[in-house]
Amino acid sequence: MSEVIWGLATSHVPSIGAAMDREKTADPVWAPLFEGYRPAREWLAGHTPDVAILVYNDHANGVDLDVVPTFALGTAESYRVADEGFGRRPVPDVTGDPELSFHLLQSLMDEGFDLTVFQELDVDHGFTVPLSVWTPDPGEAWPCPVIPIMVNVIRYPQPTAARCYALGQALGRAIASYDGVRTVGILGTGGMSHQLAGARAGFINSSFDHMFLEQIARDPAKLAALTREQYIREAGSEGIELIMWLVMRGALNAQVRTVHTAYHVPASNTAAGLALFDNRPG
Amino acid sequence: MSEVIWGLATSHVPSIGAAMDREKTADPVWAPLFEGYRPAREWLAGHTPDVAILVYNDHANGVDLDVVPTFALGTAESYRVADEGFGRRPVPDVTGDPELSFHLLQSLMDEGFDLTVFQELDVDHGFTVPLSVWTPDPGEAWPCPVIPIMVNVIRYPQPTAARCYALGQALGRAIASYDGVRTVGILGTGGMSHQLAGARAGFINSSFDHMFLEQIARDPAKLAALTREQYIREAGSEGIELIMWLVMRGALNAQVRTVHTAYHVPASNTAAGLALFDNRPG
Amino acid sequence: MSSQIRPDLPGTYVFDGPTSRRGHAMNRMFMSLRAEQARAEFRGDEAAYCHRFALTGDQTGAVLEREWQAMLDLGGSIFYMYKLALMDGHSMQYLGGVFTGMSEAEFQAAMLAGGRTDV
Amino acid sequence: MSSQIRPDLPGTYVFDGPTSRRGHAMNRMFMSLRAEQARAEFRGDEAAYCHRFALTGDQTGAVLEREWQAMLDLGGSIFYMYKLALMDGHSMQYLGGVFTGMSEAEFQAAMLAGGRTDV
Ligand SMILES: [Fe+3]
Ligand SMILES: [Fe+3]
Repeated sequence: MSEVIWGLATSHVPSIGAAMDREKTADPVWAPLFEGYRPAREWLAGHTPDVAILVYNDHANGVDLDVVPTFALGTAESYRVADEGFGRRPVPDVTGDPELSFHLLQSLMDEGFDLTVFQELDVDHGFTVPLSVWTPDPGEAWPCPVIPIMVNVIRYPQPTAARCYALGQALGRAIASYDGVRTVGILGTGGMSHQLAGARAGFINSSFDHMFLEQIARDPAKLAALTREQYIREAGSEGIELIMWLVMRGALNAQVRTVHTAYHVPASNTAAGLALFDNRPG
Repeated sequence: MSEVIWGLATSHVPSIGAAMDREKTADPVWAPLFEGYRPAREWLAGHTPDVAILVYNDHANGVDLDVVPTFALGTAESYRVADEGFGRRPVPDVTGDPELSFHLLQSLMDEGFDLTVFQELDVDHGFTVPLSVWTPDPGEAWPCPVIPIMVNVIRYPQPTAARCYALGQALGRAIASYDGVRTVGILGTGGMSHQLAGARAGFINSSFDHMFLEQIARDPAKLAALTREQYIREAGSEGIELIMWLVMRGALNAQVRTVHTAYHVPASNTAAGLALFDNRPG
Repeated sequence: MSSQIRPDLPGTYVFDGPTSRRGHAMNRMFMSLRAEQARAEFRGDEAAYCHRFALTGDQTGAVLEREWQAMLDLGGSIFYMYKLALMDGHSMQYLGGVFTGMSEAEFQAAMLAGGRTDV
Repeated sequence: MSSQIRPDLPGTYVFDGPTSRRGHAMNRMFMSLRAEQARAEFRGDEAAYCHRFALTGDQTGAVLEREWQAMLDLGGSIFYMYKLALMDGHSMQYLGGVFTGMSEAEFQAAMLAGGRTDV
């Protein structure tokens, strides 16, 4: 019996990582964002799990463009930080937990999720920026092993929000049936509203974002019922990344305690959101 | 409205392809196998569909070993014949049908199948040998475009037989809702009983094979209820490939007319089976 | 013909199957620019490099002229195109400006003011 | 510890996650042998080639000595191992003989007689 103790949702904008790597977090344009992270980071520093699962998408760095998995699971002992073209971020490589990966694979396959397995994988900013949001100064190593779950959010048709939420619920059951660790943290990444290309580039919909930040805690099934088209219209062509928050949320209990939320525009071309949930009963 | 007019199940043993490529089909060890194919080939030659869908697995030729998709769909305009290490088979490359691929992708994703998309793919003997079983002398081109659906049957845990059958049923619905072609043929490949490695290498279970050949027509749901362990025990560690026949069968009607079946031991280390179903009503 | 229900939203690119197919060679070329050696070869002879990746004439022209909007229209994915932009020293804000008819500074100012909320 | 219900069948190798992990470097090496250039390099210095792919000492020994059973035990997948066998001019029937303690001719005869139905 392993227990998910927390869920963390956060945007994964590359420039957030760059601001940290270049020590610009106190600059006026960045300070409000990092101020907003502070309460979550403090709480998380006191609640390090035995292992974490991070739901993210690759941005044409770890996976070739000729193959696009809908849902993929890493089963490696470690994951290298990708060189996205201009050197890798100065952060540690990621230690995995193959035993738990194999358990999740078996459970999720038995529940009818058609996972792609990565026995090797380089992880890009979609993965490392959320780790940095969680742990700004990892030193030699991240606080615990982390297992990647990759979701296709770039190529249409993405998995539906409902399918993502269902994957999260199955993930919660799979974790609950595992005896190898005690405590688990889950990260759902991406979003909030943003669009990078086309005449609507720079689109931000803060009322949708605030609705989402509130309902992801209270009524995730409502968000799971939105169509791809609704996500793209309301949150922008890249805002559909928010479906990854639903994988995280599905793995938590129906009732969660919100530890902290933050919202900031802009981080680069994006609205950046954060939501931290305590999943422990009582 | 497109219609699946036939389903063909066949083993994909590489040596069957080699026997054809080297013109040994009349040799005493091979003649009975190819005699068994003859009625199916004759019927198929008179029933060429507008497009075919071929369910198969790759054998470490088209896909790198660090990534293992459970279910993958090709969306390319053409698929090259893979060089498996000693030159490619002397058969034509495969023309695809991207429009139908995109339609299948959308439909199957909407039904909750988590497909991996291949925008480029080389196909190995698992793909070309069944094409040769269907069409021994293709000349410059195969009789129609063919779309690959790839299934992981090599790395445990494979998709369950039930999941494969459900995929086939969804595939049938997706084809029925497509207006771009009139007639479709479906091939399910692999099997029958065989095991390549370990002290049980050479294992053949002809009573299981005959049961399977009979029930795939009459009661596929019964075969879909068998566990991975049952397939591996009863049909050998590679005989679990038979789950791919269930994808084909799921796309057909509940009632099908059996045109021809054949069974032969050995083709190399394998029992070779063939079953051809006419899916047209009445 | 097919039941594709791809959203059709003004000013919004949805990177679907047909788009991915159309832009495949060009996106593959962008992807290759992750390696310094490839960037050096590209810089040495951009047209020859595009030819090696089998880009169409239109795509090659758009790349050589840095017509970012045309690259989108010819099947480019922003995540792949960004690798070329990075190589040129451009930011995503610069590209945002190009797509929206603003200067980089204007686009940045619009973002700092809360983003483009009215599009 | 985990709920893995991987079948445990005598004389049968199930290529599951832990096996794949154990054999990854060796299977990657086998996979590389699809290219003639790689085969030539392998032939030139097999031990060095194995070292380049980071095989363990046991795996390297099994490969150099063509101990096929040991390769299986060390995480080899038959589909990858077969690429080495092909290179050596061996058939799947030869390997079947090795795994079952028969000569290639004996194994072939057993298959021609309807396969091994009693195992
Ligand atoms: Fe992203
Ligand atoms: Fe096979």
